[in-house]
Order: sequence, then structure tokens, then C-alpha cells
Amino acid sequence: MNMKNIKSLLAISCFALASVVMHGNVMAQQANDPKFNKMMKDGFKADGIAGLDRIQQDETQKFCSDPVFANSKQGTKMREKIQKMNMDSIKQPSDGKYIGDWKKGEAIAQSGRGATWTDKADTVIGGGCYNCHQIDPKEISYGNIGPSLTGYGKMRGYSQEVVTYTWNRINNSKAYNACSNMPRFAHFKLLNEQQIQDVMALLLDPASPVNK
Amino acid sequence: MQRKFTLGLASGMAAALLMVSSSVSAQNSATDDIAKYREMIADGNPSELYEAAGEELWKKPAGPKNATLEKCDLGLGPGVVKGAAAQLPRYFKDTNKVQDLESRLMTCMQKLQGRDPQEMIDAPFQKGPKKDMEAIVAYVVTLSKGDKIKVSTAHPKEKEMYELGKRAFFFQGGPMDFSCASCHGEDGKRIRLQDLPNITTQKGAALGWGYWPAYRVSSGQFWTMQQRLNDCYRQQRFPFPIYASDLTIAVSMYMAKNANGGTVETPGLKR
Amino acid sequence: MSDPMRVRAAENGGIVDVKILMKHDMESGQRKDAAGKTIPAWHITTINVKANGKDVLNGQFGPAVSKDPFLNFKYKGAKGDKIVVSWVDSKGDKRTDEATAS
Amino acid sequence: MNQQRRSLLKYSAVFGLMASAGLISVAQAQEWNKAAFEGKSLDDVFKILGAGSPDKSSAVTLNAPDIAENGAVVPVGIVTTLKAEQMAILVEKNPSALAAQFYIPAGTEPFVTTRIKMGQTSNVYALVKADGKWSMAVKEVKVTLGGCGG
Repeated sequence: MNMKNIKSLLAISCFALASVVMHGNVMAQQANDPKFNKMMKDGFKADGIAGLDRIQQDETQKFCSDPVFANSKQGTKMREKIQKMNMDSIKQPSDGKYIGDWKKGEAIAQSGRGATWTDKADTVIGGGCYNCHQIDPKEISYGNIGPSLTGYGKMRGYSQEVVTYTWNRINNSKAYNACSNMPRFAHFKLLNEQQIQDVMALLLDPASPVNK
Repeated sequence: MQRKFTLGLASGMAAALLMVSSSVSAQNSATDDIAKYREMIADGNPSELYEAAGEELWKKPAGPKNATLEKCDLGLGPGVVKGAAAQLPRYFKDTNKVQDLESRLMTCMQKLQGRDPQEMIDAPFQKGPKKDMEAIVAYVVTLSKGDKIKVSTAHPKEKEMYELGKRAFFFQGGPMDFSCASCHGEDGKRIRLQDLPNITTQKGAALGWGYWPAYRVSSGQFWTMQQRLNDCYRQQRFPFPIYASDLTIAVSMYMAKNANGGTVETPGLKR
Repeated sequence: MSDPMRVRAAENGGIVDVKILMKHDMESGQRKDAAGKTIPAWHITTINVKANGKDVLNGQFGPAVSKDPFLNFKYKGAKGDKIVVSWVDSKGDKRTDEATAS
Repeated sequence: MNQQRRSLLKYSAVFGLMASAGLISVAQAQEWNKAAFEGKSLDDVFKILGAGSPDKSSAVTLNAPDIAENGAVVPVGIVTTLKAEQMAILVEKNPSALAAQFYIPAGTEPFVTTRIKMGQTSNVYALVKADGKWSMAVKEVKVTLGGCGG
């Protein structure tokens, strides 16, 4: 990084800091719009487990709802801040175990159920992994919003570094990419620790069909 | 096919070039087979059954005023149904609001027939007054089939609605951080085997907006655009969008305006 | 009370192509309601198609025929043939609709 | 088209009334073949139809997709060069194998298309009875999971 860049970065962050102080907002992120807020408030009603708290955005969601800013140079600092915040929230497995049962992991990856207003509070939430990823090559019905995970462990190896990265990514993908399309499975308690271990096994157990 | 191949490469790992390209060709044959399947069911769209029922309801006196909907103004003047769906949503002077097809039909039911719009809003989809609404929508949209989508944002309220809709389209929330854009903001994406139109582009918006309302094979039901949006929000894990709320009309306005120049293919036949 | 069918019949080279859409839930007997109770089967059982009073097709449906059934077949006939389609379902409900071959 | 539909509606109302008043008996020619539709396995149905173990025949064509995007609607057609008197559609892995059966009078083409439900990926059978003998065609149809699955 050359001097000029550092200078402009400094200038930007100073300005951002100043505007935070002045307006309670970050520079160039879309302004608060009372008309929009009212439309959202009047537009939804709570139904079953889907309460109105679901449209109360956290910092990550607010930032990512403005893709123009989020992907801009000016958004860099905020992006890094959000990634750090999400990274810091990740917990390593309490029992030290990263790899569970790949067969259970496959079932979790297949299911896209749970957490809608037609579900009950005790409906088991699926990982919905196949919605966006290719995983077991035998499953032809897979989406492509995320990258293919076929051959995941075979290609990357099974080192602790790969294991930890994968654990973190499933727990909270926003730790690496602030506006990743992937849900924060641990943060919102979509999957519990054991379920994440099982999905880990689907990707990283050498016996899993993913690595055959 | 070329595009999918490139995408497959981009998202795959360079180390697995061979593997990725072979699985992409398997995928292509799967999507080709799905295309064949769709072609096989395209003939005989059960929407026709709803359309016939809707025409009857349009012409049948109903409600406290025992009147028909034949004088309903959908934007092209009282009683003009042909081509009306192609120019909605739009601003209406009498209500001083931007309305989509369903909210406008509620206005007509209220003014002409004396029916209470709240009953329509509160009714579950596919039941009671909504069942009538669905049939009437099938009838109205069929009479725009083949027309060009031509939605205006000339009126300030229309322009405002479009901008609000755009913002709502990118609004993330819920326990999965989804917005409409999570699935409909990029080209060439799929959930499972379903292609996801990129609604931020004209081509993608026309593929989405132009084919709904539709008969939905998986549920065996005719779905209006309001129900289509409702289920999108359900899958987004959002709370329940209120029927014909400004939110739903704004998102519709965003899609419809983006789709301008595309063709109305409704009623469609969907998975 | 059953809803009307859509019947289309088009003659081409002495062959009439008949396409029928029936409005029926065709409940399979496999589904459960919200309370977990099995929804009993309810489906069209027999369908009869006549052209100018003469049988041109008899069909029998089980619960595995799709909701809002579609049926397409062809017979030797002419423009102007009067086509009468009738179905009966497992509760004894009936429906008859008519079309003219064009 | 509208005109045609209106007359269609008018006619159907009249016919519906006649039918419900018992003035015409609807589909009187056929009794529903309860036993065949309640047969569980392919063999059950073959036995009830008196089909024995039908031979595969290239004269019978089963039109069905390789993959169905949704098991609720699978288009299936049978066409044959044989002089078909009866046709039947069977799904091996459905709870009851027989989906639909057709009686083809003289003058009707040996061609029929309909749509069926399939609970899972399965072989689909097209059976044709001609000159008193049953023949068949078989095809596997894959039923995929579509959509978000929620």
C-alpha cells in the first residue's frame, strides 16, 4: 500500500468517524427513511414463531441491505468491523470435537425446513445446504448460489487449519465475508453444535461420499 | 450452457477442473430434462379452470349492493379488462394511491359491490373471499396474455413506490439474513434445480413478473402475485406480509417496472 | 358442487384431438391434515367421453391421478362433433360438460 | 373463444341438472374397478387385470420425462401400434400401483396422455391389451426435490 492510499484511507476513516459522531450514521450508507420504516412496520404482522422482531435489523443486516455502499471502497472499514464482530462471536466446539456423523450431516444438508411462520417452535431446522451447494455428487438437485463442495476434504486436505476454517464458516460465514449469502447458523441457533459437527463430517470425513 | 460452464468454473476449485466440468455436464443434462418436463406439462394449464370461474364471478351480481364488477376501472377506464394487467401497478386518482391488481380489485369490490376489504385482507389464501379473488385475477390476467408489460413511473407517487420497493427488495432480515436479493440479485443462479431470475435486470424481472400469477403444480393451486410474494417472504423467514399492503405493492412496482418491455405470459404454469 | 371442466376438441385430417381439464382435488388418501389425521381419499373414479352419442373413451382413475386432472386422446371424427364428457367421483359427485369439435 | 366458453357453461349447467335429476346416467358403461385400484404391488394389479406377466414390447411407447420437477404432476402418455382395447398406467413404488386405466373403443386412436402423482423415483409401466394379450413398456422417472424445501 503506498502513502497516497494510506492518506486517503485515513481521510475516509476520519470523515466516517466524524459523521458517526455528527449524524449517528456511517458516511454514504443509505439514510434512514421514515416513510420506508413506516411501510415496513405497517406491511407485516407477526404469525406464529415469525414475530415482528425479525424485521428489526442487526448491524450486519443493516449494512448488507445497502449493497452499493457495502461493496464500495468507503464501505471497507465497516465491512472489516462487521467481519471481526462475527468472527469474535464464533465458539469452538465445547467438547473439542469437530467431526460428527456424515450420514446425519447429509440429512441436515438435504432439509430446507424450519423457522417459517408455518413451522412450530420445535420444528427441527434443516441446514438447507443443497439449496445453494453441490455436495454429494450423487444428488443432482442442488443449487449454485454458493460454490460446489463436492470433493471438499479431498481437495483441501484434513489439516486442523482446514477444519477450523470450515467450522467457523458454517458457524458464521459473515466472519469471512460480511455480506455472504450464507445464514449465520450458530448466531441465530439454526443448527446446534452437534448438527454442525455432523455437517462438518459430510465435508471432512474421508468416508463421506463428498470425498470419494 | 456456455454461461453455466463458466460459472461452474468460477465457483469451483481450480484443482478440480476435470471433476467440476464433468459434474457440470451432468447438471446440464438434468436441467435439460427439467426443461423437457416443463414442455410436457405446458399444454393444458389448469389456470384455465380458474379463468372460466373468474369470468362468471366478474359478471355475476354480488355483495350488499348486488352489483357486478363489469364497471370496474383497472386503469384503462371503467369495464376495460383487456390489457389492464399489463399496466399495473399504477396510480389511481380516486384512491390517491398506487395499486396493484388485487388491491385495485378490492377497491372495485368495495365501491361497486359494497364488500368490506378487511374481510378480503384477513381471509386465508385459497379460501372464502380469496378464492373468488383468485379466480377473478385469473380471468383478468388472461386478458393481457401476449401484451407488452408497460408500467409507468411518471407520477411522483409511482416513482416513490418504485424507490420504496427497491429498498424493500434489498432489505435483509430474519434469522437467515435473507432479502429478496439474496436469491434474485444475480444471473444464472439456482435453488436446487429451480432457476432464479435476476429481478434487478429487465430480462430477469420479465421472467418473474411476466409469468405470475400462475398455476403452481406443487400445490395444485392457482397463485396470485400477492400469494407468490407472501410465500417468498415465508421462505425468507420474515413475518407475515399483510395482503395488499403498501410493502407488497412497492415490491411489485419494483419488479413490474424493471420488467417493462417484456411480455405478459400469465397465467403461467410453475413448479 | 363441482366446477366446470374445460374441454377442447380440434379436428385435423379426420382425427379429433380432445383435451380435457377437470377441476378436482384428487385427494390421495396419503396426506395428513394439520392435526395429523389422514385426509381420506376423494377422487374421480370413472370418466366417459362420447362423440355424437357414441363412446370414444372410458377411463378409470385411482387416487394417483394428479389434482385437476388432464386427459388427452384422439379419435376418428369430424368438425362439429358434439363431445360430452362426464365424470363420477368416489363420493358419487358428478359433472358433465360439452364441447364441439372445431 | 369467449363465446364458445359461454355456450359451454350454459350447456354444462343443463347437463349437470339432467345428470343430477337422473335423466341421463353418467358414465353408465363403467363400474370402477375397485379391486385393481386397491391392489398394492405390480403383481397384485397384473393378476386382477388378468395380465399374467406381460411381455415388454417395442410396439408400446411410454412417454414420460426422465426427471419430474415435482412428483405431484408427472405427465405420462401411452401410444402403441397395436390395436389396443385397454391401456393402463402403473407406478411400481406408489402405495397402490395402478394409477389409471383406459378402455379404447374402435375408432379411437391407441393414444392417451394424462398426469399422475409419484411419491418417489420409480419405474412407470405402460400396459396395453390388444387381441386379448397384454404387453408393456417400462421407464424410470426420477422425482427430484425442488425449491427451498420449506
